Amino acid sequence: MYSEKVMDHFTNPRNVGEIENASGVGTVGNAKCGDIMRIYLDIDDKGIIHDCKFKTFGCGAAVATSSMATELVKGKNVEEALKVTNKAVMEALDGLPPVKVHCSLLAEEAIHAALWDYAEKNHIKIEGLEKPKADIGEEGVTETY
Amino acid sequence: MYSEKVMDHFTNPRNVGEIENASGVGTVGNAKCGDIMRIYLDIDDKGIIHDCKFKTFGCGAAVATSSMATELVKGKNVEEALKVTNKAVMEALDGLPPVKVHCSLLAEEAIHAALWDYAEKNHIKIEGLEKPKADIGEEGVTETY
Amino acid sequence: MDKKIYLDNAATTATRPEVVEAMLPYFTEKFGNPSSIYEFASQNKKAVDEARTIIANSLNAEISDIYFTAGGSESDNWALKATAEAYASKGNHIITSKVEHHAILHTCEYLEKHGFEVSYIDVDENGILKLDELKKAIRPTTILISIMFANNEIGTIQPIKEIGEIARENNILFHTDAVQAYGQLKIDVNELNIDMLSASGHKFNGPKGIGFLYIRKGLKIKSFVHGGAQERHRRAGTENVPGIVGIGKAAEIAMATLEERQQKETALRDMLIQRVLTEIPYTRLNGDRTKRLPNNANFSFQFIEGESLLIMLDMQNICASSGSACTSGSLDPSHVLLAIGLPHEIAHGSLRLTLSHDTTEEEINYTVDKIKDIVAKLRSMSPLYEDYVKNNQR
Amino acid sequence: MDKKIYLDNAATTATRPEVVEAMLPYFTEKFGNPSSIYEFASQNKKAVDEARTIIANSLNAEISDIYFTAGGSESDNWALKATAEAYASKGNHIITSKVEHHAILHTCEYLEKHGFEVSYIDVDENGILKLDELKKAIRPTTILISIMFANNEIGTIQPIKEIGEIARENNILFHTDAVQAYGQLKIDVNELNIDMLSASGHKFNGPKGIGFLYIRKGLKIKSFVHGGAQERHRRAGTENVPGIVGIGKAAEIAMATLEERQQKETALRDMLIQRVLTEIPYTRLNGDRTKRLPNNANFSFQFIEGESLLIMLDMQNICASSGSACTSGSLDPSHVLLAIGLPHEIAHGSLRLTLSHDTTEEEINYTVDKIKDIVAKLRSMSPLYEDYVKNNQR
Ligand SMILES: Cc1ncc(COP(=O)(O)O)c(C=O)c1O
Ligand SMILES: Cc1ncc(COP(=O)(O)O)c(C=O)c1O
Repeated sequence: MYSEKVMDHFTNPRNVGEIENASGVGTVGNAKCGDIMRIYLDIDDKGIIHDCKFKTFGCGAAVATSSMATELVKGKNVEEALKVTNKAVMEALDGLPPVKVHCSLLAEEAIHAALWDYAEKNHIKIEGLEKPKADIGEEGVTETY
Repeated sequence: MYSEKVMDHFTNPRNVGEIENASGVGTVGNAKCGDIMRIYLDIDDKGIIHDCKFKTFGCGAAVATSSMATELVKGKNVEEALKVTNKAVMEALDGLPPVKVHCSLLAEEAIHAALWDYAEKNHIKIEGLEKPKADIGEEGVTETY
Repeated sequence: MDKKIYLDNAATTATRPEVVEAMLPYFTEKFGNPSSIYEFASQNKKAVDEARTIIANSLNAEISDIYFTAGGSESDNWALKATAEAYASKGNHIITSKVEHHAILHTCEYLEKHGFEVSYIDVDENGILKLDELKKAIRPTTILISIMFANNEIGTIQPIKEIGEIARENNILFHTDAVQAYGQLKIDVNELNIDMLSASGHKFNGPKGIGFLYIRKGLKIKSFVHGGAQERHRRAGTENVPGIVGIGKAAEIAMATLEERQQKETALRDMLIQRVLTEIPYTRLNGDRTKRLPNNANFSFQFIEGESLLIMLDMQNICASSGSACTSGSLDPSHVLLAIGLPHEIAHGSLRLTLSHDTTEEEINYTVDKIKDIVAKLRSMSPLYEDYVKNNQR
Repeated sequence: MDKKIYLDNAATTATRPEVVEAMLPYFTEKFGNPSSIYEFASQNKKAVDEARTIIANSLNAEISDIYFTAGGSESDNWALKATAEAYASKGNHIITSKVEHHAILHTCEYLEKHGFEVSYIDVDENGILKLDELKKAIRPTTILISIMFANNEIGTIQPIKEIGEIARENNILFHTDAVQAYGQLKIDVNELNIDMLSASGHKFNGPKGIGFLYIRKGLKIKSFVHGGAQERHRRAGTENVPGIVGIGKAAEIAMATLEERQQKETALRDMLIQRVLTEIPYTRLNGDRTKRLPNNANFSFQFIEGESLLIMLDMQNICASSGSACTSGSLDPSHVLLAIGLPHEIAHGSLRLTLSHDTTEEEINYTVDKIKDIVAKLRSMSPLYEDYVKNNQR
């Protein structure tokens, strides 16, 4: 059901873990849907994403998209990271089954949430970044995924 | 589906044929139902059924019951022949499938019709014999079998 | 002849050894439930998809428009009942023919008890649908035309293309019961404007208990069997994987051998028809002489009754039928033979012989010889024959 | 382990080699249509009757009360829809439970769209039907109670005898979906007051695509599949002879080995439950501890999600399930786990292991070892676990 790339990122996920005192942390999804993603960003003064880690509660696709998303944003600056869309994640994983597309949306959302947290902490505004739609608390909102 | 006795009487039917100038002939059933039986009786002055022949258009059970019925009445007198019921025919054949019970009724009826014909020709009345319910002409009447 | 001569292939066929072989691994080894997530089961999902692809290709249909069922009867029930339900708001009128299989006729009767109206169109003396009557029967409320592709008793092939055109012109759905035709005739659902098509595995050397319904994309037809999400949510129940693999293999072989079988069987059938009609008097062929299934011959022998004929043939090791297998044992003569205008006593004396790719010339000749003997014997016992002879002597 | 460990016997089972062997002659040799008149086919009729007899005896039922179908889903659909239709004049109310299989639930939803009212009775935290609620739900218009014999996900066995008594006292028909129970538990339809019972061959080492419905004599239930006169006019379609012979053989073996299998599987199951509950923290057993199918274990592992667990088990050659196979791939957690009161995130982290007579202690131990590793790995990746640990450190 999953591509080889998905299986690789699921069984050997890159960047699993936490970052202490992260520049930004974003958690999206909710337990009702069975997917929760948390992304930690370590962003240096130049706005470069130095390090990126994740923790995910969810299916194989949720883990794989988290893993791929962290790989894709690592080393990028904030503006570039913002352009890592769910499509980019899916393509990098050689596709996802239709019922799992929402996982890639969740990954995009998780990055945005972490960037939003970073922006808030640093009292800056990131062009084109909107307040993330959902996190654990906001039950029901992500259910349209 | 049929007992060995039925198969025997179907494949080697006894008394097939016609009797020229028979004492009595009875034809019952109709083509719509798929069964027509004709029985010829040769009855001597003492009222003994000297010979008996049949012709039947119908299924295996129809042929077998005709054959058995002729065997059963042969040698009997008219009163005894009247007592050859469909049950007697069925028992002598070791039974019939439920959907074929009407064939044995038809055989009983055919004997009665032949006896009636004999009675009419000789202007006598046979105790207990009623006018047979049906023959080829009376379409529809035998359909309740 | 010591060997059995099986001439009842319209009732059911022998499953081909290659088909059984293809099925076997799916019983004991690759037995997983295709809906399961693990690798072990996903190979079964693939096998199911492969069978679906073979069948779709054989009909020039979309792969996702093939739905597996338990056989022809379920397919027919599904097509009719689900269409009735889905399109009830459009209308309550269904058109079918007088010569359909009971799976269609009894389902129509069921629908009639539930507020639907059904027109049963007549056929001509060869069993061909009267197209002008069909056209006349169409109402604004007509939601479905269901006409069989070829008849199971007399083998007549219907003018499906014309019926499909009439249906399309009038914007009415068209279902065809192709249980007898699939595997014997080339069918293109697009060319013929067919919206739904029923078929059954055991009629073309596949296994029993498996069939399919083709449903053209876009139709609102819902489930007939509700439950799990199998068959794109449209037919619940754990997939019969060995059966599906088997029907796929049977379809593959049927398509690969179609023309060769048609030629061979048509030649033997014509020889059979020729001999019977010339050598046995008071005999008629039922069904159209040319627009008929390559493997079907159906005769009426005057003055005799079909069951006795069948039993006597059976005693010569010849398997034949007097109509559809399901109704043998019943007292009514075939509704198909009555519909083509046969009187009851002639309808009762009918015999259906249906060939397979395995049938030989020797078997046919032996069979004709036996039929001759048996018909003569039964006629000598028949009061109808006696009357006929006497009347003609006068 | 090199060999595959199959612990998903509630999804489907391997067909027993003896069953396949019994079926084989009926594909290529004894392939006749049982409705045919000739000797060659009558042996198939006999084979069908033998299978029917075996199954009737296994349930202490009348032989003529067993009707073959294409599987559990068809049996469930038939029982519910035909009862609804036949008894509509008596009432329009049906009672079932919240934990039924989708073949029941979706059929009930269908009936609700067609004028029927359905009460879905709650279960307690172990999945056992609340009998007092059942009693309260009964109305003068109640025509049917349909409660599954044992649950396919959590293995809980329902108080069928009590339900049967309630049904009888109130003069209401009682159907039970015994698809998971038949072949695992002794069932006596008379003792238990069961009026209709569904079963499916592939759940007890028989073939797929064949099942049966028991219908007590005297019920007015009509056909679900209309057409030919098969199955005493109640289920049309050429009999799936190999399938019927197969389900008969499987039933015969299941009954002969019932107690031995119960003992063996219960012992292994209890070992499995024991090890998992003691060795893996934050884990619960779903379903009743004792009133459960001998082969069923169902766990929830807090903080992790079921699909990842399944895939990782698959990579260790272990076949397991997170609920009913039909719903995997769906985003909703199991309706059964929600019905026993699990919160969503815990319901998502569930695992069903279902044993067979072939399951070994070694396989169970290996599986538990792997589950331990995988659960630990997934928890180390889980934000929920992270939060839990942090909250407890404070
Ligand atoms: C309890 C229950 N009922 C019904 C069914 C449906 O059976 P089948 O898939 O054989 O149609 C199943 C299995 O899928 C089941 O577990
Ligand atoms: C024309 C036709 N339709 C439907 C059927 C029913 O098919 P099945 O018996 O496989 O359900 C048959 C055969 O019996 C048939 O000949």
